[in-house]
Amino acid sequence: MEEPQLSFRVSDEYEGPLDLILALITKHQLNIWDIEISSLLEQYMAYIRARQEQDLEVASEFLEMASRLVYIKTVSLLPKYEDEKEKAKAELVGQLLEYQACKAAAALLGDRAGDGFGVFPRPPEDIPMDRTYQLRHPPALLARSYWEAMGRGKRRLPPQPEVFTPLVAAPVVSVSSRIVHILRRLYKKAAMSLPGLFLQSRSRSEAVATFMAVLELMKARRIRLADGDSTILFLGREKERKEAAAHAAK
Amino acid sequence: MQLSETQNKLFAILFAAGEPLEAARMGEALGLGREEVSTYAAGISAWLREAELPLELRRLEDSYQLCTLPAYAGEIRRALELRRNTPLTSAALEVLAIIAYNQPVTRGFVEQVRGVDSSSVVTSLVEKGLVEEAGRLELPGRPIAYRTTPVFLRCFGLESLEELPDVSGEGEEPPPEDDGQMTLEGAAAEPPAAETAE
Amino acid sequence: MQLSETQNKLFAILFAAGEPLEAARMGEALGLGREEVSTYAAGISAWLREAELPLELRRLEDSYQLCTLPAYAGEIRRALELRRNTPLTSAALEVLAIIAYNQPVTRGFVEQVRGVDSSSVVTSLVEKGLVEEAGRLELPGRPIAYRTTPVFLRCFGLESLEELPDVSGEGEEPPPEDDGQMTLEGAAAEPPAAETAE
Repeated sequence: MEEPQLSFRVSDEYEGPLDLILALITKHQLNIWDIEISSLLEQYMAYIRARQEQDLEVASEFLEMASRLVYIKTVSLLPKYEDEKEKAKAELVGQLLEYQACKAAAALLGDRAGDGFGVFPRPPEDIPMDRTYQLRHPPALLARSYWEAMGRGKRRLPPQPEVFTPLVAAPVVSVSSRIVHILRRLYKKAAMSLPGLFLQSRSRSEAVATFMAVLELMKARRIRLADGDSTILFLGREKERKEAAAHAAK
Repeated sequence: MQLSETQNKLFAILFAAGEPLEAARMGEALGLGREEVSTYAAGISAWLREAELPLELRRLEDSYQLCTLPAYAGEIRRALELRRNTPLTSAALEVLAIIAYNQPVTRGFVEQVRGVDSSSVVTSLVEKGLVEEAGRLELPGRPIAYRTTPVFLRCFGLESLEELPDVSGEGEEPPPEDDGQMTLEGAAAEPPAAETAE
Repeated sequence: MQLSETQNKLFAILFAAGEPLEAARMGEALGLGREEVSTYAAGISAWLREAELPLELRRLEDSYQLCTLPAYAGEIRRALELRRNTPLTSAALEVLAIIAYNQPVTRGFVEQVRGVDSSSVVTSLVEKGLVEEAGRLELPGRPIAYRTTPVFLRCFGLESLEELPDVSGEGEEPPPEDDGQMTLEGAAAEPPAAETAE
């Protein structure tokens, strides 16, 4: 692997609309937990207009966010839509907090980057050797990989798009991180309590992601539910399962 | 003090490989168990320090790699005419942070968190070898997931993902009744994905 | 006996370079004359012999290169050739399948189908002997085309490309009998190591 060649990009002022909003919140000392939408919208639009006046390009993401802010402001003017307004605002706050955490993590990583980039490995020695691939695979694997590549791999249950909306709307905890979390615990102990999983959830989005993760694992036949759906049973690691099947066949 | 014959063999293999090499693979080649490899590796590390060679043996998850000491970066860059150590852009650091703390993770997830298209940043991180593909996820469209690489660990001075800096204390205090939780907190509290791999 | 600081700098530069490096270039980086470089190099050579490290400093005309001693070639080859026994990653399988079903095909085509940069994967398939160059296409830029090899046929137990499993059923469900290898496990639970970029 080559040593990363790092290049410097003259970046725009802000990484994106979320970055801009965070900057406005800091600058005008707004409360991130209870954003005053009309004041934020005003500041936001002032920035966009200033850029347009300077004939600078305004990326579509910024305009999309502008329309979102306008929407939140509109529903907040209509008393009938109180729920709608709270939901839209909570979504925005969630996203802002998450992006803030992302920036904090990026800064921590950036602090660590100093020394590591001055460490040099050695390029591999040029030794003549046989790298020919030696393993054998069934031809069906090729067909399956072809479908995978086309992004049309098999799924056993077609997912309902609605199922994903909570995640798309407020992405906070990734489903895959919950899958890994559950699998890790099951590697240690082959059974666990389903309600117990949710008791530990620290937020609604984590609970949603955990639920999705359980569904995904059931779909993949890695786990099943027992005891009136209250216990998760581990069906074994993929490798072990295959080996057991091969053994049974003999 | 000199290296034993087995340590010399290990050293020669690591030197020739250049890239991170899994302990298991070296053990297999030399007829050693995993424990033995790690004992010999520790011996090589200690010896390098004592002999004051400009090298160190780095552990990167289950692999080892010989690298120069950071103190020699200047001379090496000058002699090999490498470009000055330019920092990663803030966009690149953000994307790396999201991938590192949540892996395996799709480009879509990265873009949701950042609120902007991030495909070119992801591509350039892949080109730099800091990030790599990690299969596809069972989500609509079967998107490709990404994870960090041993190069990432080396560049950020980490031995494993468990050493990622803790970000749970960052950010503002939530009000008591709030249920808003940040992803990165959740992910940092529990060690992230890659080592499920065994 | 230990190396002097200047010798350590030379050693670090030679280590990071890998390939033979001209004495003049090292001298320039360290502010040394040619004679001095050769004296320091001789010192490093003597030290390596005395310390009984598995390395030697070779001189090739006006250049120097750090290399492993020939006596260790056997162990090194054994350890590095073990990589052949690492299963293909899901990314490698996808690229291989795209090439197999569409050959001769350019890297650009593969990337268009997958939507991600796949150059390192193609390179590693060529290294493993599963795929080879098949001339250049009469297209703008005259891109290199790739095709599968006899090693590929042997690997998948095929007598000829005509025996490739049928994938023509557009819009239909992909082949049945899924052992789950490419699903969740492929992504999260058992990523087959960091080999993609070899």
